[in-house]
Amino acid sequence: MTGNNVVLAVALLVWGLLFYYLLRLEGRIRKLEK
Amino acid sequence: MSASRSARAIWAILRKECRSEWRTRYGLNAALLFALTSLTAVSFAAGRLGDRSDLLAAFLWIVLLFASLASLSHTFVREVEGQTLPMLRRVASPTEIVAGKLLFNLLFLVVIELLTIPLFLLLMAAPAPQWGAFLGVLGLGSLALALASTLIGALIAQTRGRGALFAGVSFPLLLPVLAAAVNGTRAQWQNLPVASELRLLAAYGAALLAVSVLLVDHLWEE
Amino acid sequence: MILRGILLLWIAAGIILAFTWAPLVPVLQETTRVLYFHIPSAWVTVLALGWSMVASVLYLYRRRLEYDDHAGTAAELGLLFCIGATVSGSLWAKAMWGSYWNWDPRETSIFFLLLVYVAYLALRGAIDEPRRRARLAAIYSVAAFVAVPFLMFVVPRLYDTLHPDPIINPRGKVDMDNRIRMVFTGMLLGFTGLFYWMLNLRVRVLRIERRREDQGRPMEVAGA
Amino acid sequence: MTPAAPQAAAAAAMRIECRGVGHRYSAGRGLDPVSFTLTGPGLAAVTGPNGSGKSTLLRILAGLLRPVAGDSVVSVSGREVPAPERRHVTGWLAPELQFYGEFTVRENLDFAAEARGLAHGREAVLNAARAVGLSERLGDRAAALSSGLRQRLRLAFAILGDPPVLLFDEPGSHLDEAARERLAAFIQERRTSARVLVATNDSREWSLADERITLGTRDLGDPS
Repeated sequence: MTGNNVVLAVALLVWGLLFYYLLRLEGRIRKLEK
Repeated sequence: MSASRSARAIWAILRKECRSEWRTRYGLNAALLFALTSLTAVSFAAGRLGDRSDLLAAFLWIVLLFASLASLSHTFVREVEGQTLPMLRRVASPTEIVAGKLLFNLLFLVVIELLTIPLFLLLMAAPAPQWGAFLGVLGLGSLALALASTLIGALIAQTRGRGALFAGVSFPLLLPVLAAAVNGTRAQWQNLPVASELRLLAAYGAALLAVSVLLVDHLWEE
Repeated sequence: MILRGILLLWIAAGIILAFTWAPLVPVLQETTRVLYFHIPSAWVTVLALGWSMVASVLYLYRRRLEYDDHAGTAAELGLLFCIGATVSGSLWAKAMWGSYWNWDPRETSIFFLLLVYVAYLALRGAIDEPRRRARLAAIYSVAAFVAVPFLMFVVPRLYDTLHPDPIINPRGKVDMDNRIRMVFTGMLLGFTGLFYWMLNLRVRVLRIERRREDQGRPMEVAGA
Repeated sequence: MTPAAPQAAAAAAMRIECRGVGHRYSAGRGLDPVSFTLTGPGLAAVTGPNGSGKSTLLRILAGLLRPVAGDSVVSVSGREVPAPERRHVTGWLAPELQFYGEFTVRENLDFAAEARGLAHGREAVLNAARAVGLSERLGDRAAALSSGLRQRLRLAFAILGDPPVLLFDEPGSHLDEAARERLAAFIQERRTSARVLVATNDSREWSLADERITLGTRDLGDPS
């Protein structure tokens, strides 16, 4: 089962990073829109 | 804008295209060169494929595809490079222009086929085709090929690099024609019915024609 | 902001459940996991293509560059998800059938969509003038719209008859019990939400770029 | 479809109107919104600094370009002619007008007459050639023409079939003195029965205009 957990962890990490990147991108866009 | 006037305009454009092609001979040479080189390469590589009708069908249509990809966009590229498009747009409507050029591309394709197919059957030692089914698939396939190439040719003629993109951009639209035509040509050599392929080619051709009629007016608006 | 928070938790939960809670499809064993990512990205690929085509028709009709932004962005995102679907599909095929590619109808139709995306984006890339690019890309998009049904449903079947493969094809109808179905639908929704969020961000960027470009030449342009 | 009604009555019902017609190319060039109305036959001059959109305006009136803003109306013998149909009632001359180099002057003009479905096409071609002094050059290849002769070919093409509206974009360019006088005489004669619009910065050409439309400046108005 450990194999699965590794893939699970990686998947969550990737999703977290992507989410964070998009959030920051949106922040910068909001600033530019003013 | 009476229909008879449109027919005359389309006829005038077709004759103009043929005369331009006859005078410059650019397209015909390119297409024949491509057809013959790919034919030789294929027959050299694959040798005599007497019984392998699926390979025969695939190679036949690849040779035709190459020949048309080399030249079917030229009828529009020539207008853009010669900057004669404004003049053409002043004498004919977009529908008439595309119709005239479609008929020219079709005629052009038939001329290439008349020259390369006998040679292909000979070089590849292909079994005698069932002429009815064979010509049916060839005809409808060529029609769909000409329809897609003409519409995409009009688009890419207006891009940077003109014809360079023609093969890649037109391929997704040519794929259904290729698949159905290859399948039909194979089936007729295996004495199988080609009705479903013919229906498919006809349906796809009709769909392309319908969409072209809707879209041609937007081709040139500047 | 709440919506984004929900999206974050929603997909995170989906991932966790996919790996821990949802049972395996008997025949597929561990490979079921990849379906939770492969099929949603395939779904978004099709959704994005439809969105791009609808936006293209709207551009031809209303001539507002806003619609072209949607058409172009949806295609760019669609390509991303399409690559994801193709790669995850072929990894899954490797695990199941031992080969990365064997023209299974579902694989080929997603791959043909990839061809459409690449061709569409190549055409966009080769035209500089925004209005001309929007117009020509829209025309291509509508023409491709006619080819897509043939590419998705007809051509793959032809490939089957052309190359009838001996490999058994177990993935006929996946019989999902409700737990799998729940996580699966959840992921589908999550991916769709992610697609629209990324689409929204990119479209807003394009709008800002155009506004800055026009700042130099203020001109009330009806509808642009 | 040149108006069948007697020349005077048809001419009287002629009108060209622009309501906030504007266009913006991405490179910044374009036409700032302009509004004006011209009725009946006459000679109007369109002037303005380079890049003020003279050519763009004429292309919009000729039905070749769909403007981003505003709309234009061209009506002949009381009937409004939509943009796609304008080619039948307008003669358009512009520097970018090119012809098929591999064809002779006659072949180019014959093709134009035939494609437009002009009644007595051959005759119309001969009249147009005579009017611009190209009668002896009918057998020459278009590619071999000097810039002056090419300009005459453009002129012959524009006046083919006697359209009721003439849109001339810098008609005098490349012409020698004799050809220029022939052009001026032609315009003087046609202005009484046709609506002529000449875009030019050559004072000789706009000085005898009834109306003058100045582009590129905010204040528009008829010459007082």
